[in-house]
Amino acid sequence: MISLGLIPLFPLLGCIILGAIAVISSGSKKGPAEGFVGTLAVLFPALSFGGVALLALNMPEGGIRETLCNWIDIPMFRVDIGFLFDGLSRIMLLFVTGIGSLIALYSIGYMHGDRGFARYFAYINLFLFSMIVLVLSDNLLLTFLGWEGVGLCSYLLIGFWNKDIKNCKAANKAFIVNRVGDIGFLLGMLCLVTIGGSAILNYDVLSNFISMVINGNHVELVIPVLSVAGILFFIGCTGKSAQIPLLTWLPDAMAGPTPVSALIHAATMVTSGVYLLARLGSMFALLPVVLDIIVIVGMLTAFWAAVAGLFQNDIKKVLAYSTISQLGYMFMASGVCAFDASIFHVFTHAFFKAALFLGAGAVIHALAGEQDMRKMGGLLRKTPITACVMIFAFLAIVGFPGFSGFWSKDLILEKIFMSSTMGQAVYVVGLITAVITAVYMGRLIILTFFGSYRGSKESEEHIHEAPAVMLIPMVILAFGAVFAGYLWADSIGIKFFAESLAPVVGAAQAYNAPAVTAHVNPVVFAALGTVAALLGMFIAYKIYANARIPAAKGSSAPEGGKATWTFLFDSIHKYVGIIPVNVLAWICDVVVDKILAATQWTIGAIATILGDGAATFQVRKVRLQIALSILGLVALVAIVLLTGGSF
Amino acid sequence: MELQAMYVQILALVIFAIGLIVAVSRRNVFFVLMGVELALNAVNLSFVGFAKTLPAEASIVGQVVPLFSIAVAAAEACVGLAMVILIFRNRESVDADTYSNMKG
Amino acid sequence: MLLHLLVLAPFVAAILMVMTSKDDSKSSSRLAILMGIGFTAMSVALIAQGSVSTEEIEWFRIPGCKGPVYYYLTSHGLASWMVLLSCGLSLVALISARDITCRSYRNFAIGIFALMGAMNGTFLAADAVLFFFFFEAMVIPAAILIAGFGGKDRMKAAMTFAIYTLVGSAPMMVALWYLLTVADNSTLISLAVAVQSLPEGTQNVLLVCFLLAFLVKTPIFPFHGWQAITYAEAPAPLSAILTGAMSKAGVFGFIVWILPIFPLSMNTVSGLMWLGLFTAVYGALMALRATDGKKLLAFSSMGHLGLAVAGVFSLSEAMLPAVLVLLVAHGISAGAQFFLMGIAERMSGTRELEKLGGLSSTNPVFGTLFGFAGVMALAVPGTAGFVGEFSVLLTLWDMGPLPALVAGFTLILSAAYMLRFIQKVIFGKPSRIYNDGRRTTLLEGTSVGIMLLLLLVFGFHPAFVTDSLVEAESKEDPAAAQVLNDAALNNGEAPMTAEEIHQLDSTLAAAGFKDDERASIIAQMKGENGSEAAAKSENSVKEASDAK
Amino acid sequence: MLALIYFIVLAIIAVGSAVCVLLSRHPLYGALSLVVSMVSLAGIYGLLGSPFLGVVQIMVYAGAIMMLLTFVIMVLNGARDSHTPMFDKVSLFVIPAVLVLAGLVGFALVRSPIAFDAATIRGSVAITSKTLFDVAQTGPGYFVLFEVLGVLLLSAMGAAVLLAKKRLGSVDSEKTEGKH
Repeated sequence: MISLGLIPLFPLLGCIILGAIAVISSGSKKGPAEGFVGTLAVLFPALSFGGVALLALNMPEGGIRETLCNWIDIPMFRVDIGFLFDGLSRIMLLFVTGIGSLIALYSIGYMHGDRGFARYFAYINLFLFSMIVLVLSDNLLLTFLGWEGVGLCSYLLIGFWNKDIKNCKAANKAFIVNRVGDIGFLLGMLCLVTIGGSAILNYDVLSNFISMVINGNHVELVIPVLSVAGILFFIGCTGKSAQIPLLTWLPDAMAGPTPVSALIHAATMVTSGVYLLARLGSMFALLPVVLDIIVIVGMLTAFWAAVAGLFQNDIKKVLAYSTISQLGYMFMASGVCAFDASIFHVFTHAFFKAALFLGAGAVIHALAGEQDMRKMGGLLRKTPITACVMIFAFLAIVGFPGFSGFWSKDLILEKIFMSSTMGQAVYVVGLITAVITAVYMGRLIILTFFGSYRGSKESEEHIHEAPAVMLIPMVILAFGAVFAGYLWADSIGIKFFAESLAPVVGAAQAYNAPAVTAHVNPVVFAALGTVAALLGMFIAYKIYANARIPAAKGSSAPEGGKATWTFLFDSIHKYVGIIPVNVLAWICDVVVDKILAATQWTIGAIATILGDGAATFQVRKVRLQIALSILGLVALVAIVLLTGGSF
Repeated sequence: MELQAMYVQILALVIFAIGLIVAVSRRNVFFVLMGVELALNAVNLSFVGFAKTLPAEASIVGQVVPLFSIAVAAAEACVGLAMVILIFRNRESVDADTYSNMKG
Repeated sequence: MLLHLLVLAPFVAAILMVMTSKDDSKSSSRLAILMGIGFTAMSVALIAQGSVSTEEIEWFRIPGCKGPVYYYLTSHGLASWMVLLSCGLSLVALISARDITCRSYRNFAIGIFALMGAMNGTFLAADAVLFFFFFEAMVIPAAILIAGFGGKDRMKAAMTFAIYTLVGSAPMMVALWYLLTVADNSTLISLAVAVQSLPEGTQNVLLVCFLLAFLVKTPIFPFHGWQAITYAEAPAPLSAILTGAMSKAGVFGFIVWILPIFPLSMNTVSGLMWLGLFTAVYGALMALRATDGKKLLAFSSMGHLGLAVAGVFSLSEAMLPAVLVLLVAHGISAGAQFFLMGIAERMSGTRELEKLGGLSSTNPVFGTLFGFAGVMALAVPGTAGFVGEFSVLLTLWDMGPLPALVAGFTLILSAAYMLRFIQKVIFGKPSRIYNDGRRTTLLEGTSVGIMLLLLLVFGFHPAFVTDSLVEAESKEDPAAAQVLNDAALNNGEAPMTAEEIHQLDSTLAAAGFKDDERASIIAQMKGENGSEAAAKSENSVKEASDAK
Repeated sequence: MLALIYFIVLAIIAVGSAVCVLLSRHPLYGALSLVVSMVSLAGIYGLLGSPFLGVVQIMVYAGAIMMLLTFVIMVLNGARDSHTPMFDKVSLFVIPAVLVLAGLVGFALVRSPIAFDAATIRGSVAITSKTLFDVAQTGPGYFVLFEVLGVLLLSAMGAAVLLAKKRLGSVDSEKTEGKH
């Protein structure tokens, strides 16, 4: 059995080695050998994946717990660095390291010839380290380390091409918006600490505590504090997982290299919010108000982002909004306490969204950096493998029967419908969103791969299929996109996935299980889902297959009413966050500081005037000075004598 | 009539006053220095006079301090005269009022 | 012995530097760096040594006071870490000044050593007058260095700095003198006893006088007028020392002198805490608008120290380790940032953010160091800054959610300005021609790298820092240490320790639960515990309820 | 009674020669009057029972310092300033001011009860030097102070040489050295 500590250690080692290579080679003209760097870059995540796979096969029922050492030990607060490998972290780790390794492989092709080749892989390894720590840790504080760590890597990778200030700004935005959420996480932890001391940050202790509270019928006593903590944690999740209201950073994050978008901003990092909800499931299960908020936020996000996805021209932006929308589904599932379903969707989503992004990356690569879909078209013949991968992934995301998305999405919708409160209404919105999903994804596929090429003639010459090193990961992911769903094919009775998660989230789900089990045949849900997908695809075909695409002019950003919708939350942020802060800063800088400076100046001026006044007495005659001081002495002696020394 | 401690102090006071007047009102720099010496002498006298009003052991202190004060006066005179020489070389004058190139 | 060496030997070193050649900056720099390494090693040894004191040597008597002034040094966890900061940052300053102040390195080194001696004296003094002496003495070499080696406005900056800080501590001198006429001598305990016997009005006046000195030194709003211009105009290595070590003297004063001497009313405490928080927000907002790189860093330091002061006046149990870690982390990271900004200024000849940019592409090593220093200043978990800020937030949470919320807000703002800073300096296209001949030297890079590495080490194992405090506590109170150990032992096996149950109990009580309800909840926990801790906790809970 | 008569005579000489200093035109005359004043003060020291102090007074003050002064006056030909008035506007209010000061202090002095103590120690050479150099007797003693004084005199001499060096020879340095 290998130590749990080794799993995050591999990517960390990789990061250090690659970082050293990057720094050392920065002076040289040529840069390090790409083959060597690429091998190292893939080796460490792959080792880590191997370790996880080994552990996953031999995992005992209760999971593996391992405390490495003490981290923080001060009065009132003591936290250890410890790892917890159970059903939940097993699944998360498997696909994090697996997809991470695949995308590292893909990046070798994608980043070929870039000046920051080694630096890029150092960041990727650092990201994997943080992500592994996030999911493997056994307490909230260590999770927070990974949580901020992945945010940091996201920042570094979005701003990877830092010569362009626009990328830096997007990176800054991502980090700051995430910071807002992180503060929520932080305060949530503090809130928990007030209830049960620092030990409660440990997941096991927390769930023990919750079960104690339930057994002792003291639920209503702790609910006020726990609700506050729950809401704070949820704010943290909205930041990391790009939910309303902290979602504006994700579309901008597409400024980074495409493999990064696939790995961080689709498959792994953005799903850590869902992971956290599932991890704290036992706590959230007690808090109906918070759960309702989560459902509503998830629903609104899913719907809003799906509509926004319709308006985008940039291929990566479409995928970004689609990610937000899918994350909305996952939150809806969490909100009805169907944590296993939400994690299942995280799992399948990781495959098909990564495949979509990698496909988009291959397209962009083929078109030498062009991202505007209005300038694409007809690529099916030029890049057939990429097109096949993307079409498979497309079928998965829209929930075409048999593909992975079908299983997970329908599962979520079913669970939502089953939940007692306002389940039906949410279900309807979810279904409508599914239709819209099919429409915008259909639009993406049609604009990109069908019709005729709309770019310039000379660029058409250079279109080529991606190299094998990029294609292999894509194909593997496409397989995943097709077959990953069969781990929990409810309708045909495979429940492997649910069973492996049950030890972790089972209790929470049981606590909040719907009181009335509606007797609806699962096949009905499947049928409705299929209809929604087909309807969406049909609409997309009708609208876009034969429509004349307006020629691309200027930027790929949407305009007019579409822009209002797309940038709705940007403008809300602007008015709620940025402008007030700037006004405050202006007041501090221009008003308060100037007042202080004026006060300071006034006091200084008074002192100067007094000093000048005194200085006029100082004539350039030494004897006169002495004479004056004798006079002063006389006066002093006289005063002392006259007052009898009592002065 | 016996010698009173008061008389010594009054003598010291008178000499001190004269020394001060010499130091401040005369303009010749040598007189200034001499005035200072005079005043210092007066202070020494006052020390000894007061020392004699104290009982046994304590009285010796007042007689030792003037020794130091004399030694310091010697150092002062030494440096002061050197400065007078230096300034005289530049100014060709012993009038203290002409020595006024201090900033202020 | 070590204490005497750390306080007095820097002055000897300064005198030694006087004797070196004025023109041969190379050999004098070697000597200076060698001595700097020696002092740093000594300060590390001091931390390893734990709490020690020297003998009380009678120094002089102030007329009108009962007791003599002692030359009396003592070190404890907080002080010895501050000494490490002062020595370490001085060393790095001596290293990086080699290429900045080539005019007269010797004089610079003399000033730095004198400053270092005075700072060490401030942190180690156990006698109030001695403390005050060094506290004032710090200003003089610093002001002279600013006036001699600063930027364009150096005279103004030096004057502002000297006048502001000296005037700020003048009331403290008067108050101290008054206290000495009442107290037996000038050690901490007798001062505290003396204050107890005074009428309340007098106490308050004295408190204000003492506070003023430390508020100016830290600086806390509204006494920060000297800070931005001083940090901006001072040579970068000096700015690093000023912010990394000297400004800590203010916070140090709050902890070591104000808290033990004065019986603070609740209003004062919370007022000071809010003042600290306001400073934190204010500094962050000012940093958001700053256009000068060093001013930005100055305001950022002000914000962090405001947070530290707020932490101090939360008076929570965890206050001391929290603030200590925060101070150490801030000292190292702000110091590193100032050094790097100095290098940037050297390469570009400007501090204006708008005129900088693109340094990471022209000078990747510098860019990497700068970027990481910036990121570490953001208190990303895993760095010492995170441990510090998180634990300070924890202490603030004790005072209620609102202070913690405000502190959280400053963390967001700090991300905003720090990222903007990083972006403006190292990212983008190179906006000007950089003087490549003056890029980062190996020694500089290594020393800054070591500082960043230390931040990481302390971030993952803050016990290096906090243990120095624990040891001191356990020495004082063996019983408490016993309880602590028990708690630590139980923590491994049982989900909740006695301490935590006790805390839970008080929380529940605060939430308005009835006694029997509380008892039943706690009974639940004990059922889970099933260890000795349970019995202990029962006792403690009983005691607590009895006390009520 | 006899002591009083001696005292009055010596005091008259001291005050009279001090007034001579004030009124003499040429600095050389002033210096000589000053020597007279100092010698008579030395006599008063002897009268008061501090013979050692009196001897030192004569040796150092009247002997060394005043010699030095006289020497410098003669070297610089200090008589050249015959055109500067003896008194001027400043004197006009300094003299009354000092007189008033003396009056005030004298007034305070007269009212204070001081008297000679019968048991005072006679400041003979033996006792004074014992006080000065016996470390064991009175705590730290004056020994360190005495040594510091030696350093002070040495440095004063150095400073004087440095200051006066340039054109004139070192006129003044030899004398002070002897005192150490």
